[in-house]
Amino acid sequence: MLIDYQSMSLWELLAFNSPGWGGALLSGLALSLQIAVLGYFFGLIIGLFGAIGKLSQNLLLTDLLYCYTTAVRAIPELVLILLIYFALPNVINDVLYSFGFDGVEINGFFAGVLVIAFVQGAYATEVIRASIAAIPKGQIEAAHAFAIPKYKILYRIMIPSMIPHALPGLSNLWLIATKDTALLAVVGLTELTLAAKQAAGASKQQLTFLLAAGALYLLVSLLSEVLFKYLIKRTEKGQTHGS
Amino acid sequence: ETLRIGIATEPYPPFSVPDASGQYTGWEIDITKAICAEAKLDCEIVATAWDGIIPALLSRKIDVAAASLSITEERKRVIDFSDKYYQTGAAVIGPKNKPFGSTPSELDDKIIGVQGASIHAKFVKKHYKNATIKEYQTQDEANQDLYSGRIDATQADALTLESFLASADGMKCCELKGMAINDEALLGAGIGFGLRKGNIELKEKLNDAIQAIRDNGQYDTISKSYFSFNIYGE
Amino acid sequence: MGHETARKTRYLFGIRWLFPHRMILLVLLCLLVFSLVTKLDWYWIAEYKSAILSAVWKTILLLVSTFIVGFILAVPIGLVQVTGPRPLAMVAHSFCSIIRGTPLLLQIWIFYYGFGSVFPEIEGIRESFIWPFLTSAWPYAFFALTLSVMAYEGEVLRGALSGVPKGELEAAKAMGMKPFKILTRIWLPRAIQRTLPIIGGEVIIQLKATPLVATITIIDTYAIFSNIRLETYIVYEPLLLMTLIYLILAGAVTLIFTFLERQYKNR
Amino acid sequence: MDRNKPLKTKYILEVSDLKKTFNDIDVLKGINFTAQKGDVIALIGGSGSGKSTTLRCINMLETPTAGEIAIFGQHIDLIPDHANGLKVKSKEQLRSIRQRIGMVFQGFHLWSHLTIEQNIIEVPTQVLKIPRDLAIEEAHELLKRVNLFDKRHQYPSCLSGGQQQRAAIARALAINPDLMLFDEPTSALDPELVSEVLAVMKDLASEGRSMIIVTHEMKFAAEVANKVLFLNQGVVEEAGTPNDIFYAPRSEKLKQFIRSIK
Amino acid sequence: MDRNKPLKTKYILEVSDLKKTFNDIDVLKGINFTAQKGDVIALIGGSGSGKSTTLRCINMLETPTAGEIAIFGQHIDLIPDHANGLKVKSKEQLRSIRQRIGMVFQGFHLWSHLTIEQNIIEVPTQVLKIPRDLAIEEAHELLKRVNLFDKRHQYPSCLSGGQQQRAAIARALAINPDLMLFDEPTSALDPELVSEVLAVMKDLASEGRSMIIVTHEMKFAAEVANKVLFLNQGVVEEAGTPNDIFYAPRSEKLKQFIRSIK
Ligand SMILES: Nc1ncnc2c1ncn2[C@@H]1O[C@H](COP(=O)(O)OP(=O)(O)OP(=O)(O)O)[C@@H](O)[C@H]1O
Ligand SMILES: Nc1ncnc2c1ncn2[C@@H]1O[C@H](COP(=O)(O)OP(=O)(O)OP(=O)(O)O)[C@@H](O)[C@H]1O
Ligand SMILES: [Mg+2]
Ligand SMILES: [Mg+2]
Repeated sequence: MLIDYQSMSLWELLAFNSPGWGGALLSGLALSLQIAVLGYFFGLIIGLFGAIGKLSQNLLLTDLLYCYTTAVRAIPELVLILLIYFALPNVINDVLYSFGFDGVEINGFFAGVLVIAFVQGAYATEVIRASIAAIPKGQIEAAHAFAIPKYKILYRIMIPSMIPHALPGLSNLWLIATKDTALLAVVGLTELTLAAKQAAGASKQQLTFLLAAGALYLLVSLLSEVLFKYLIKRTEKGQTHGS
Repeated sequence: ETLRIGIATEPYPPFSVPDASGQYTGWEIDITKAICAEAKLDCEIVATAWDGIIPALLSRKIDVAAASLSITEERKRVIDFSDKYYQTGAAVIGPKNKPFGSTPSELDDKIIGVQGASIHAKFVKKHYKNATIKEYQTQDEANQDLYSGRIDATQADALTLESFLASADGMKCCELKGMAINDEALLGAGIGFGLRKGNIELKEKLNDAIQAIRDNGQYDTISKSYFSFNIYGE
Repeated sequence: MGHETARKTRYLFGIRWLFPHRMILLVLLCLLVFSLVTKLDWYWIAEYKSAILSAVWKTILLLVSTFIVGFILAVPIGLVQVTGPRPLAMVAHSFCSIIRGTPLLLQIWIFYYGFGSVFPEIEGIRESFIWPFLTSAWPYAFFALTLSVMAYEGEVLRGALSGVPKGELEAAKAMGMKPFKILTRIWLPRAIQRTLPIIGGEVIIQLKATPLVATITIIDTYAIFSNIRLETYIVYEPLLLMTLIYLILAGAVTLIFTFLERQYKNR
Repeated sequence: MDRNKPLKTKYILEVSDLKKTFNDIDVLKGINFTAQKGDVIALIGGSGSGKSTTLRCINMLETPTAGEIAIFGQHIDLIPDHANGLKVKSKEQLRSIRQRIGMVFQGFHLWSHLTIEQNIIEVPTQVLKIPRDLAIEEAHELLKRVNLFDKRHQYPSCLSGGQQQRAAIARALAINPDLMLFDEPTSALDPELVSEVLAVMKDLASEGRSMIIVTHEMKFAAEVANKVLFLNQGVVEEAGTPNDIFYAPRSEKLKQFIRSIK
Repeated sequence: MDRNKPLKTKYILEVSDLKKTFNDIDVLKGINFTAQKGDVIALIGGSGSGKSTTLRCINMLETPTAGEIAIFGQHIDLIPDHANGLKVKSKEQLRSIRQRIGMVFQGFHLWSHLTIEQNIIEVPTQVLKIPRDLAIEEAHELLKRVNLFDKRHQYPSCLSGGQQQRAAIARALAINPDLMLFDEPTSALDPELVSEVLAVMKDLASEGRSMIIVTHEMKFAAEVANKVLFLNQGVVEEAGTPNDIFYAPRSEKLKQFIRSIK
């Protein structure tokens, strides 16, 4: 029989134990954050190498990266996740079956991280590329002139002096990552947005749960903002003039 | 071998409603379980967002979709359906202070809200030619706008509308204007289980089981605790 | 000698599209398109053609109008955060935090269903001339999307404005330029030039935010294809066509910004 | 342009007791000097002695920590500011004064999003409201004078160091200033150009414009300046005619400085 | 450090027929010269004559459009590159050569995210693998030598022009180079410091290090260099000892240049 939510008070609705939805919302948030953190992290790595590749002289590489960033940023995330989670294994499995092998399954969590990393990587490529381009050219030339190896120029000169330029853009991306996790509902993961939708739909208390989810998102982004501010402060030394 | 039954994660009371611990309850869940038992199938319920149900079915992640899918000719190009296991009529509701009925001529100059991509959307476009149509993603949103006065009427599944009319908002603003005319081609042949094409054996099993629980009274027993009327329709 | 070869090579490969690897990529692309077109099921296009076109038009309209208006309004928001005064900077900053910190979907719903449901309660409003305006969804969508551009671009502009070399601003100050002139002639052009690639990316992010308006009854590109999928249960074909449309839109945005970047390439 | 309006005082620039502190380090410890119309003053002194800072304080790019400055007979009022110690009272006045001051920075600071020609006509057209055609015409004159005419459509990043410096000089000249502040205007120039720039400056001086020049070129200072200030550790250690300073230094510091040059 | 390994040739640097074109403008039109061990070569010439570009081509910061360069007896092979004309064949070789070349840029180009001390120890610790303590010790020596010891924990943006230039010189010296490339190492220095830097350079020369110096200071060139090259419009117009160049110029251009200096 169905639970009667109409007679429950606000605190009962938001209680941690079922039938209250508070716990469900929080575990949804935890799932969202896990996927967002992993996706964001791998996205940054892709972005860093993507940016370097894009600034390189290799035409094939820059062309491929151009396609990657344009396409992945343009394609709606839902399409990507449907393709990676449903269509891709289908194609692989068809091949495997025809050779008499067993099929493979892509785990929903894994697919989620993959999609977020893939998408974030494309955005991060652009952000980092622009930030590298903003470093005074002379400073990189000086590094070359002193025979600092390329990878060291990267992490000793370019990354430290690029980070202050890149951080605002990267903090935007992090916020996008946390919200993009909402897509993972499609693969059956109950992340925050879906949990809120379910609570709202089941209890018919739309506003309560939308605001609750909104508050949780806001909390996350306020906390991340504090973190990013701290990072910006720490990395900005020497970049601006004196006082 | 277990049979994976896909249901939608989005709540659709009273057919399928999740609770905070991730358990699903509702009429459709109960009926599905009864049918599985009747057909001696070992069923496992798998919840997926609406967007993922058909892809999951086609990519073998689930075997049966039990998510209130309306049977239409167009959809039969892509998947197979079992026989219907319920069917509800379409109704029209509107504000209490505006007197009109549910015939096409009476709705001609009105703003009508419907759920987009539903059979009702098609129906409304076909029959209420001179009305202004607004499409919503969910019926709840259409109801909300009816309450706000942004639209004059909404047509949907009688059942859904009934529960809205019973709610506090619904009682305050609106009333039933009448049932929609019957258009089998559009309003469909009821709700059935979705199956991958060519899965004849499973389809037969499900059809037999539906018939069986209707015959042995289980169907009515379950339905009585949810509905005051005959949910199977005609 | 080497000089001559260099000139010759440049001449030979003058038409950049004709690099060998690009030819191969193009051929692969054509093969892919061909196989998709022939193998998959496209019968539904005829039925939905006009609906798709009008939906795409709505997407473009929403994107362009909200981005332009939002960006113009983002300038003061970014600026006060760099120059002060303190209280205004704090207001601008909190605005950015709140808008960026909550899902756009939620904002749209709060405006449309939240505020929207308050308006009908106002006495006499149903008879007034703004009622048709208030009952349509466009103003709410435009408002919500514009706010979002303001917040995100305000943040981007804040970073860009503070990154302009101080010496160049001092040079302008030292010659008695008025603050507004410095802003419009030196500071802003310099800042935008530096961040063009980032802004290009932001336009594409905004493009992908537009589908959320479907939840308040505006049938945009994304919504029309969702509808098609739900009505026909065909999964991949509508998604592919939609992807193609978004690719074309994003490609156009990228092209425009690449062009702009070229114009401002010097540094 | 009210260059020929009689001044209330005979000084075009009066600096008294100018102090500037950066993060608790006293960079200027009380600078005093005056300039009359037509004066060409050379500021010399060791690296880090505060020459650039003095110049920047004159047109308020750095707000002094204490002291008084009057330009063109107008006293620039400073009022307390709870954050930074002092701030300028009337921005309007400051702006109108700045429009008559041409400055050449040690780091050039050309606007990198504008071509050389655009850099030069920017202030004349946007601030002084000179018609564009006229401004371009004048810019071409100036560009020819500093020998950069054929680079006029280049962006600053494509120019050699000396070319950038000359462009910066042309930009400062374009506003037809009454007072010019030069921070090492010849540091990136070769001797040939130095003498050209010198000629330009002599011209300017003969037109009655006043100049403050920070320079390391003693020959240059001796030739163009009628007054030399020797800065040392934030104070004017010695001031006088070029002859006095270079051939009859009194203080030990200056003697040592002069010795090291020769 | 293989400074004392015998070279295959007696030249530490050979530049032949060096050409460089920027956007179809021929900036270098065929530069030829050689440097032996211990040579101090002064590059003089008008602004825009290609001095900086020559220097930058030597350690391949600009890839030449054509020509041959050999450093420390090793020929730097260039191979065609479909985009830019030419590119360096062996990056490994280039890097090992660059480790022995100290460069001071016209714009200093200190790394702005590092303090002065960090700027100086960066290459010794990261490239030459000198232990950090040792590198810091050496850095302090150098900082004292250029009189910047008390600024060692400042960031470049807080330094005056001359201080930045001295920091850049210290950074170049820190790698203990065999060949030094100086692009106007004294442009932002006052005469006092110029003579200090001059002393440092003479020291370096006496240690057997070779130097190429772009300079505008004729006195400086005359004193420190044993060979002077006069560049004009992308070619070496005249080369010789300082005496030849300054007191017995042959070409018309050089005569005019010398005249303008005096
Ligand atoms: N923004 C700043 N923050 C902290 N210290 C500063 C700042 N600007 C200048 N200084 C310090 O003030 C002192 C004087 O600097 P200034 O630039 O006036 O010297 P200068 O006489 O122009 O020297 P140079 O001939 O080398 O250009 C220096 O020691 C410098 O380190
Ligand atoms: N990146 C570039 N793009 C286009 N032209 C350039 C570039 N770099 C230098 N040039 C041009 O090449 C010529 C030589 O420049 P270079 O910097 O070598 O001169 P220089 O002899 O060092 O002059 P200075 O003494 O003024 O520094 C100049 O006319 C300059 O405009
Ligand atoms: Mg200075
Ligand atoms: Mg140069």
